[in-house]
Amino acid sequence: MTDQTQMHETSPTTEATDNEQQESATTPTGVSDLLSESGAGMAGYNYAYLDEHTKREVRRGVLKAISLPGHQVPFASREMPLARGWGTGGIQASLSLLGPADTFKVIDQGSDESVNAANIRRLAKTTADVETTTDTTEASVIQTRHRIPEEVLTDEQILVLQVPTTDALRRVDGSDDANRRRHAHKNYSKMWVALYENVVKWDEIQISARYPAMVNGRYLMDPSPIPRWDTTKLNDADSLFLFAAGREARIYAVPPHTDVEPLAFEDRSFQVERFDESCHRCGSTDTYLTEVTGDDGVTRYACNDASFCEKRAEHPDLSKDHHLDEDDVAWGPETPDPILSDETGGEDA
Amino acid sequence: MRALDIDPVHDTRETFRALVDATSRPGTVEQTPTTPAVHAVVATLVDHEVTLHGGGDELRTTLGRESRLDTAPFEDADVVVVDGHTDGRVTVAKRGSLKEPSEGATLVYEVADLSADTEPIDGDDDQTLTLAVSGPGVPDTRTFGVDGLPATEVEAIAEAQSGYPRGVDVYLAADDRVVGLPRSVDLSVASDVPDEEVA
Amino acid sequence: MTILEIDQLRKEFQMHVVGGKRVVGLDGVSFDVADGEFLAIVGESGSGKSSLLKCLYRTYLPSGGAIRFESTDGSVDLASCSERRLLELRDDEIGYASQFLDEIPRVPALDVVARPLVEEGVERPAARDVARDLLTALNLPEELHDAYPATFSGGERQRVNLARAIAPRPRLLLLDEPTSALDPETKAAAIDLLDRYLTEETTVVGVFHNRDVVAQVADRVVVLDDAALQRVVDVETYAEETSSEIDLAESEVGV
Amino acid sequence: MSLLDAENVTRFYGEFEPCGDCVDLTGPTHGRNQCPDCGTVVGCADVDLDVERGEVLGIVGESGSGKSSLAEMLALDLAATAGNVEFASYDGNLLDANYEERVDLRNTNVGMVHQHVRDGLNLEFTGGGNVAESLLAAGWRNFDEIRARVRDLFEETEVPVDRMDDPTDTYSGGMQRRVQIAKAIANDPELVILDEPTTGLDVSVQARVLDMFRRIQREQDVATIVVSHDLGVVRLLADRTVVMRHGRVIESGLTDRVMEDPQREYTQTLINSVI
Repeated sequence: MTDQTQMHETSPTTEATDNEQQESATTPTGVSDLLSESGAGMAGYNYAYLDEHTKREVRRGVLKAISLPGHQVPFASREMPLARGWGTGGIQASLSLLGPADTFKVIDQGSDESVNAANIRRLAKTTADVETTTDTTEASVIQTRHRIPEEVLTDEQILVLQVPTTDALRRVDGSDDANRRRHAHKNYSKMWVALYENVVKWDEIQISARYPAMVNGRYLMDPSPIPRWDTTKLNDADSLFLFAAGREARIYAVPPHTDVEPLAFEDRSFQVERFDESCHRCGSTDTYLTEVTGDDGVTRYACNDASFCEKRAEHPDLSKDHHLDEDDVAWGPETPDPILSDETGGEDA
Repeated sequence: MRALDIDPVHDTRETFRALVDATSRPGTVEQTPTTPAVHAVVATLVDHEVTLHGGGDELRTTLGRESRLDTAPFEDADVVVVDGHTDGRVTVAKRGSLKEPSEGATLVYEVADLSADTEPIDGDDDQTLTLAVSGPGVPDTRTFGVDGLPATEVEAIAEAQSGYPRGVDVYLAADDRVVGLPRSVDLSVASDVPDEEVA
Repeated sequence: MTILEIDQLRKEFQMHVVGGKRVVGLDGVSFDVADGEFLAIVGESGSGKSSLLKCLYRTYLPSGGAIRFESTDGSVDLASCSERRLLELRDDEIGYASQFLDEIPRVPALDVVARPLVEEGVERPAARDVARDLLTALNLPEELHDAYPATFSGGERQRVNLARAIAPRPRLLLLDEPTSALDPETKAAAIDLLDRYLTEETTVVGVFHNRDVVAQVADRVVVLDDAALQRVVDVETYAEETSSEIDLAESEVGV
Repeated sequence: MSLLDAENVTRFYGEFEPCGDCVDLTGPTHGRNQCPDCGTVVGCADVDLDVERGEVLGIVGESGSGKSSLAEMLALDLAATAGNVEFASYDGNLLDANYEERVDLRNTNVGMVHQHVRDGLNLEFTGGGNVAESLLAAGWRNFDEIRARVRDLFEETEVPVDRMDDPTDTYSGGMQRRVQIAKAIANDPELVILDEPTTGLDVSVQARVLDMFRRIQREQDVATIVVSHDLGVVRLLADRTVVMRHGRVIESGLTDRVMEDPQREYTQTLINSVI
């Protein structure tokens, strides 16, 4: 299999989009409707939109989730002024966290500019009076769909991931009841068989997004449809990761400095996506790239993390940990070809 | 919660953020916006959806007035407020099931003092225990000082957390400070103290 | 030296299906078998020959009496010892060939014969060599060696059965009419093989119909009559006693 | 010491609180296994049996005799109502083992071959994947080693190795049974339990499966409990046999003795009705 076809497969954008957009079409009320009704600001709504009772429910779930890394904690998910699938779990988690001192960033598949991201950002800004930003390093809370930013997250930051499917085991068994029993007893052999068969077929594990990982050596976790590229960022990070699913009414978490180990065989190790080319906009070779077809019909590769790509375009040498005091923070995959970035030259960040 | 001088929206949110930090970075000392921290924690977490055991009259009266009080015996309660220590009874608190371990109890201990540096607090080294935690949220090992928590109680907490993922989650509260000891961590007494009950 | 001492052996069957009727199969039978001896058991049909052999192997549970067997680990009563002890003895010391082959279909004849040796720890190729020699000695056509005994004629199956029983050379070998279905030529080959392959190490107790065969292979003869021991005689005496009846006996048995 | 020593193994079924006389009011002497007082069904009661290392024990009986309940309890698939089972690899009463211990024991010490293929195999997985599951559950994490072991087990159980990467639902019934056996013996267990090993198979296939298993059983000297209504199966495999009826053991002994010199009326009827 060539890298190109593999990359097409591994693009997380293909997996959930159809489903989600289909659902949005059937739901009359969107954030824009809500906001236009309310006119300017918070009048008529609770602070951070949710009532305090709802927030307490979400908050209890969040704390239990942090106490049990990787375990899916049930919570009473509420109706939101968003179609389910547009991140109703993520927005409930975010709104339970956010306060006036926060700076909020929303990413939708790497982009801050999608309608969905903008709507969520506006809802938080309007009802919770937060600052918003598109700069990863400035945000205190980041809500995201399908990606973890390329810039290293710090211990001041919380990443809230929107989750469409909470259970990694659903790949191998559709019965949630049977799967909960498996989690209860750390019985993951069925998942391992699926990986075995994957290697039989491809000679390596060919799971694109939602790569199953063991958290703290106890729970098998679905890290949401992030690409394999992002999976290693969960391991021993400085930041807290919260995963929230509105439709499935589950919250789970990876605390900072927690072992997150993608399942793999001793002799068929976990591998991230491989890219032969660099970003056509900023030249990056150490970021997750996706195919972009331009108006001229030509398909090129570009950084998926748009906000970091902009920074890189200006400062090609900007490292992923440029904003930190310490250097060489472990974050994401190893840079595949360090020599290439030397050649690009440019000014120091 | 006005009766407790707690803003029901912003103080509880800030307290929640303190608890998020405390839980995800066990052993760090976090600040609550109001004093005492134990009131802030209970006001943030407790309503009629969960059962409460313990807590002072003032707290219970306030919760009751807002129809947020549903009490339960120690063994069955979701949230337990502990004055000082349980005399080892923490081991009989609810630990949840393997299938739903999150049903394990949350215990909020009101202790005399908490400090990030582990020097004796107020020069009273009879009282100060240095506790060490390791596990998720802790790079390597983290230590902190606590006053007013017997070493035997620490051992009982460790036992109540030993059957991971079943177990209890603990917050230590003093003044406007809180430390989280979720069940995912390994907890131990790091220092020898003169008190003979510690082995 | 005595290897087997049968003392007042009694076997009674209670037939529940016919109203609890009791049938006596053996009634106080006693005799000794010497080490290395070839002992033939003869008698009319229904005289208790097979019952006696099955009691020795414990396929029948004796109702009374004792069967003292001098095992390599000491004396043991086959009538009353534990089933586990008996299974050990069957594994190590006592062999039995029933009249008809009782085997899983779809196992080649050679493997059926080799199996007891393989289970004793003989390498499979060596065990199969022994099996081939034995089957050849019993005139089983070579093309049948790798065929399934289930498809064989009665005589062919009996050869496989006999070869399998003698292959491991057990200390005590119990044979239940091992040559009844063989033609005279093969019968002679079988007798020759018993004589040649088995050594002094093997004591044989065999049920035979054919007096001729008895005269050729046996050292002594136990005569049963109506569930009771009639007499024990050496083979010469037996041959003399019965010589006048031989013609009659031969026509009885047939081939 | 025995590998497995079971005493007084009892299993009740039913919605009602057992009245206390259920065992006394059921069994062969009463000709029933449902308690007339409280409606409790006594699946089996007061069953004693033991198995030594390398030994094959047969359990025969008609349907409803309690043999399957007994097998499931010994295979750690079914909780017992009462009883004590000593097992060499377990400290304490095996029937009291908790879920984790049961999973551990099933992964490493006790192999089970189910009567119904869906209870034993995942038909959507490949045959090799099903066998690999035993190894993966026991902690094997090296792909090439797993592959090699699965291949050996396929050869051992006489399943064509070139089919190991095909979905199990494309296998014949006989192959599926063999894959179950391969899976059951994958971690060299001390005890294998075969539940109706030939049911649902063509006659010619039955014989080959039995012969294959008997060869493996003897070569590896693995203790086996074979449960069957088919006396022929038990006769071919078992050293000793227990006969069950109405939830009780009514006769036990050397297999050939039970078959040729049955003592109890029921056993005589059972034997006579078959042979």
